[in-house]
Amino acid sequence: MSKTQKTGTSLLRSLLNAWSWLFLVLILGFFEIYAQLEAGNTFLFRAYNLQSIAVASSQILLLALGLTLVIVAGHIDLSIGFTTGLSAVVMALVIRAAGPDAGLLAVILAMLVGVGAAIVVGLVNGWLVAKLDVPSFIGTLGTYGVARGAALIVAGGATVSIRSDEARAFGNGDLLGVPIPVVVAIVLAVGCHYLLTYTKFGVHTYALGANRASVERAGVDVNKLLIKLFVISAVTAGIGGLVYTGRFSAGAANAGEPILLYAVAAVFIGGASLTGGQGTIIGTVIGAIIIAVIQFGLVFTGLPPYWQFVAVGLVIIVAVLVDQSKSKLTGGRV
Amino acid sequence: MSKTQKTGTSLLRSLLNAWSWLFLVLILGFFEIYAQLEAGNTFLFRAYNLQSIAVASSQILLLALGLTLVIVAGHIDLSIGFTTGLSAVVMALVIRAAGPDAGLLAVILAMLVGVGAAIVVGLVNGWLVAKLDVPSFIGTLGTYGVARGAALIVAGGATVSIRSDEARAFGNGDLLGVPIPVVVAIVLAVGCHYLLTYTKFGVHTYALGANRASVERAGVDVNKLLIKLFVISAVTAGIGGLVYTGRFSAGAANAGEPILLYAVAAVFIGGASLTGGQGTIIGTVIGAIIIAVIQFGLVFTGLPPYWQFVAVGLVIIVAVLVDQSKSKLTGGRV
Amino acid sequence: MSALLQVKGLKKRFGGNEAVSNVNFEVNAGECVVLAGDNGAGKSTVIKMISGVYTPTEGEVYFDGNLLTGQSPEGVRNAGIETIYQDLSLADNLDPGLNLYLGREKTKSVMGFTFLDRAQMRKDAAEVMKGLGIVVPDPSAPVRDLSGGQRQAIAIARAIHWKAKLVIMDEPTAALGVPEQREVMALIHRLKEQGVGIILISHNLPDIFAAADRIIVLARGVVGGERRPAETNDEEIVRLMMGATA
Amino acid sequence: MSALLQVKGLKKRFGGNEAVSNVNFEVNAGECVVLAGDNGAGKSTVIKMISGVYTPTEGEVYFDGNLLTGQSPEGVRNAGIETIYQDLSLADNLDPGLNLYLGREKTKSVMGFTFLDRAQMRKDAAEVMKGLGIVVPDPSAPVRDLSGGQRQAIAIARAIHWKAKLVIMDEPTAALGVPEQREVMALIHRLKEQGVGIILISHNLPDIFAAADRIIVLARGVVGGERRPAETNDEEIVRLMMGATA
Amino acid sequence: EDAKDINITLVPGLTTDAFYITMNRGAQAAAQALGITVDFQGAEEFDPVLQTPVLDAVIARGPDAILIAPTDTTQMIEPLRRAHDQGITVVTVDTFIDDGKYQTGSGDGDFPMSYIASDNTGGGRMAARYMAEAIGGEGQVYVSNVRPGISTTDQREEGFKAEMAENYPNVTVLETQYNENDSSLAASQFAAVLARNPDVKGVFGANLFSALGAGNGVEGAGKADDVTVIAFDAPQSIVDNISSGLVDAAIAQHPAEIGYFGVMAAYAVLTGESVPTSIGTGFTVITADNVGDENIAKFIYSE
Ligand SMILES: Nc1ncnc2c1ncn2[C@@H]1O[C@H](COP(=O)(O)OP(=O)(O)OP(=O)(O)O)[C@@H](O)[C@H]1O
Ligand SMILES: Nc1ncnc2c1ncn2[C@@H]1O[C@H](COP(=O)(O)OP(=O)(O)OP(=O)(O)O)[C@@H](O)[C@H]1O
Ligand SMILES: O[C@@H]1[C@@H](O)[C@H](O)OC[C@H]1O
Ligand SMILES: [Mg+2]
Ligand SMILES: [Mg+2]
Repeated sequence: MSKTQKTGTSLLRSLLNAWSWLFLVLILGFFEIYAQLEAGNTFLFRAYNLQSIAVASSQILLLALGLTLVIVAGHIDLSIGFTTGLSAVVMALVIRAAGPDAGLLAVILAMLVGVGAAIVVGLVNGWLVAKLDVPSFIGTLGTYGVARGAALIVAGGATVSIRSDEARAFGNGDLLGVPIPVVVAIVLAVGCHYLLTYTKFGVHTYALGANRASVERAGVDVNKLLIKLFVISAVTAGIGGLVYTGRFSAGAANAGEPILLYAVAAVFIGGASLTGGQGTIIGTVIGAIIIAVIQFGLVFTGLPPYWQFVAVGLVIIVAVLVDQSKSKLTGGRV
Repeated sequence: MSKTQKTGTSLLRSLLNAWSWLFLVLILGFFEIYAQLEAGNTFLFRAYNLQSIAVASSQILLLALGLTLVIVAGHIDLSIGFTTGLSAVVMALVIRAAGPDAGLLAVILAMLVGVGAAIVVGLVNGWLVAKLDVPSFIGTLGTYGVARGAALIVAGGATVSIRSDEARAFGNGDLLGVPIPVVVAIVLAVGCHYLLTYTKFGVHTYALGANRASVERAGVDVNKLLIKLFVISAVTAGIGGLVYTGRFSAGAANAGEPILLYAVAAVFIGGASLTGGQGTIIGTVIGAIIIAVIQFGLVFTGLPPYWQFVAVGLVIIVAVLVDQSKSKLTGGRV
Repeated sequence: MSALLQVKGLKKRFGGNEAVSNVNFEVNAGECVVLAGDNGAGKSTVIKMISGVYTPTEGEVYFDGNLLTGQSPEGVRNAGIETIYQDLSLADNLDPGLNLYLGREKTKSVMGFTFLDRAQMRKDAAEVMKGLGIVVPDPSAPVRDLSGGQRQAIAIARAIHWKAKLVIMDEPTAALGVPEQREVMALIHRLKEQGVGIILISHNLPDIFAAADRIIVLARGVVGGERRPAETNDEEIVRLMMGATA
Repeated sequence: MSALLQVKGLKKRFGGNEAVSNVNFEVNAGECVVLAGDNGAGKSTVIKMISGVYTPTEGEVYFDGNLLTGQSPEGVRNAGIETIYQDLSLADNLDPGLNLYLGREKTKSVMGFTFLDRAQMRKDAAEVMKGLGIVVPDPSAPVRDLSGGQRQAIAIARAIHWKAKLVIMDEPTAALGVPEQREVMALIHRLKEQGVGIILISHNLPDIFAAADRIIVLARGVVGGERRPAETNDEEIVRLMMGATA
Repeated sequence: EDAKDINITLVPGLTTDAFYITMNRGAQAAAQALGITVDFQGAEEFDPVLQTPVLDAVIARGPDAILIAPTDTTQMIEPLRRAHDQGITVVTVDTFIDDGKYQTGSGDGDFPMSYIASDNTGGGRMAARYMAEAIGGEGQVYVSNVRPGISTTDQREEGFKAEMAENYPNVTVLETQYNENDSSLAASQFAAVLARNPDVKGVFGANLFSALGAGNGVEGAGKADDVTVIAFDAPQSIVDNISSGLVDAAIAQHPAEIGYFGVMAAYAVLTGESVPTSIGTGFTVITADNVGDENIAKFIYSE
């Protein structure tokens, strides 16, 4: 099980470490060449394409960011898919309750309540794993069911549609040409990177993933640490729900569930491991972008859908192989 | 991360160890009392109910059995959902190719070819993880996509329906009142239990999950071991596909995919851990039965569907808590 | 004046096995008490009950006059007790600097934001380890890549780096080279001079005699005898370890 | 007659750090060669290149006249070399019996089916460990629950239980109690008498002098000197460890 | 514009469903007839989060028209508006956005040119009528559905329940059971419903896997003669189950027609002709009695 492990160090170091960059550049190059030769147009140099890919990766990323921290700590959070849904539905309900003329304030309030609902799920997860010693896989699978049921029950069905220009602007507007969901994801990514790389909290998270005894005996309150981790995971997923409601003018109980697997994949493509103790936010960001690029790119090339499944599978494997071969080269493992 | 760990010892010991039995008995008792008091009928003492639950658990189990071995070894196999689908579709195609009068022999041949297709996926998984050092999460996520695409491409769509009395008997017949899918699952469970508990292969699997260096340095060919593990996982999943095609007279590419999460949950409810080195077949069997019983029982009690999601979540958590509290009592952990 | 540490009637049962039964002893400030005993005698179990890793089945520990039992390892460490565990308890994926400061990391402030000061911690680690005679080739490599002795040196560095009132050392020199072993012995003397209490676990008879103010011998979970080094000799200690009655 | 083991020009680089540079030595049947050296000198790295755990950056190892380099740990073990690793390399979740027999488990046949003979392996383990002076309270408990010394005894038991031609011991007594250390020293003598070659790594000078036919001192990855015990003394060995030129 | 340069992309609700695969066949037939190309690109599940990025990429390819089965009435408005804004003709098939009334000058989702479908609510109603007749107008029935949140299957359930409530007061519709597209779970759910309500008379399987599972559950209970199973959609496996008596009837949509008319409508728009804003394609009820009929058999979906 001993693999070259990645722990957060400086931004530069992380960047250099992540050869996945190289892979990303390679596939981008491939699609660009394809576009030029086959279709006589461009893949990369169109704001629309870049924006679409960026928005798609940001939706994956919002689930993957907090999850990265949890996975680095040696745990997993399966509940985030439906936490996203719960927060999306709650936000939509509050906006609806505020009536059709609800202004910006109501939307902000709705967002706070939405994230609040997510935080509750995170607290429960943390409490189960920290205090009751429930393995995180099972504990968060349990809250997955509970959050799903809760979202459907409060929504009184699957979706709650809203009409709010403010919410819509939040999901579809842009800031200097950068779509707001992307701005949100960037801000959160920077925050999570800061947490994981530059704070005590981050070091403790890495140590927890490597050897629980090491942090516990060093005098860290591991229970508190675990609860924080699951709350962060729930918060980024919950913010994903807010973005969802804004983008689609509807809160859906299923909002995050279909992308859960992509989020987990992004974290692992980014260098994390099942056993914990490794993984970086930069890696996860690249992982999410790789996934979004290939999904977009394969449709763009017009590959038939079933072949796309095959191609996505292959690209995921190759992405990791590229990363592996680099560890081999640098002698990280012998 | 140090939890009380379970490793295969004798059957009796495993049985005693698994307090999940107790929980299973408790929920069965609950549903029976409910049936008697509320509905004035019986839950447990109707062959049909038991058969239905048994068949549902066996379908989960067929994916969970091989997966247990992989998880004990500290890995994961996400591809099994679509391996099930691939094998189901391939079996259906061979039967269809054999024509409407295809007899038992053709069906047996079809099953062999179906499992053969699954074995190919298992070999690829093993090769990726063992030889190319691809983390199993990513490697099997990749083959998940490939197997899915392959199943859809060979099926030329989502499902391949067949008309074969022999295949149908395999999926729906019974042996002395025991449904054949259940017989198949029992035979495979006994086989996997034997492998994991009574053979060198099983010991090496546990050791691999605890500390790769321990088996490697003890002179075990870990690559071969890994390949075997992934092939076994693919084979039990593939047999799940055969059962599916038999039961529904159709091979569906997504036959196993919705069950994957339940299969993984069964393994973890049964006492396995993300970090490897623990878990038992008995535990997994109980885990699968618990899941099937609550799915059946909640419908039986007439709980509204959204509340069922909540209840399933809660029961999964409690199942593990019961198991935890027992480890606490016996002082396994301090 | 009451003792710095008082251990009263400690007992620990693991399943059916009573690893430690009714252990009592005291440690005074500036004193080095050696816990000696054969493998499996219960030494590590005793010190883990002091440091908060295990909850005793029975008995209490008092430190500075206050009840310590029931505290988490965090509480014990904050009370002023540092421990070098036999298994080192390092975070294998972190570098020596972060391991040294684990739980008490150094930070610096940049534009109002607080950042870990990795460089400083690394430098400090290199320095403390140099004091023990150890040079680590790449101070930014995770400690997983270090040699057995280098790893042990980090665990030692971590315990002595803080102004503790009591330092517990579970076989601290087991993996150390000859010069490093000497450094640790010298270190123990320096700590004693500063009034720090020490509990040392060791299987090395010369070291035991060199460091101890008192030797407490555990045999199969019970205190087989307590001796001052001047009053005893190798043979008697070994006999006590083997369970001869005091 | 050529040597049992020939180590030729071994070199190992980890990233930018050359942990071992051009190490050469031989071990004859019935001979105990001690690898001495300060922490981080490269001792463990050398023996891992022999046992197949690391592939050397340069150099070869010959055993019984055949090239050993390139073999997996499996191949090396099958060739007749047993190794006690410094980190013990135990499977923490298995009992002592299974660890003792790991890779070579005992089986019995019941009605045509082959079953692991757990009971027998447990019994054997208890016996071999008793020979080392160690009694384990619950022989069916995973080795995770054992004391440091008990764990080390299992690693030793595993290496000496098989009829090896060469036994490599990386600090085998570091966690052992006094009587157990003596047992291991006696064991080394018995093995030598049986014609087994031994490579011993140790930081304990008395043990080194008691066991060694030849002492090879490594300093910062290179052989600093080679001495017969009779020709040298503690001081010189320590000086060589510190990198004084031979 | 030259016909062979016209490019239309069909974006189904999901790519792995017989219904949409058959729709694509119809679309390809139209493409061949017109000498244009029709691409098929979609997501793996019926879900707006997954459909949106596919749609975005399709837009990037710059087809002349997009034929889409939007996976949500409100949620797909924004993504589709992006296509519209780029001058791409949008036609919805099978499902619609907003209220489904296009080109009226009102509503956010007014911009698609046409909606071609058999209405799912209507199909649900039809299933209810057939069910009610089959069970003699009274008794307990339930809907076996995939999961909440799929608009098509939700609408079928809605139509089914509405029809029963309005016209068959003696039929009780029990709680819906969600099976996640897992036939095995659907079968076990039937068993559980039967254990609770021994008199259950019928199951409406809202899609292929729901119906397959219900049929299997009924077979296991030996209730093939007492319990009516109605399936929505008619892939071969359902038709086989009708022949063997496990399923009593299937409400077949006409996906090939939808695909065919969809392409025709888009082509018409692109070539400057006018099209109706809504084209209804019908349903065919397939039963054991008519399954052998050639005119009926053509409505069996390709798999
Ligand atoms: N977590 C545990 N669970 C069960 N038994 C344990 C556990 N920890 C220790 N033991 C048992 O308790 C006894 C005392 O162990 P302890 O580690 O205290 O010994 P020790 O005196 O430190 O020995 P050593 O010198 O070998 O380190 C041993 O027999 C050991 O097997
Ligand atoms: N896997 C590795 N990756 C990188 N550096 C390593 C690795 N293993 C060892 N080293 C470095 O190589 C050098 C030699 O290590 P080695 O373990 O061989 O020392 P040693 O002589 O056995 O020391 P000790 O007596 O402390 O066990 C050390 O500086 C160590 O940090
Ligand atoms: O008919 C389709 C149904 O079978 C699928 O499950 O969901 C989408 C529908 O349009
Ligand atoms: Mg100890
Ligand atoms: Mg060493």
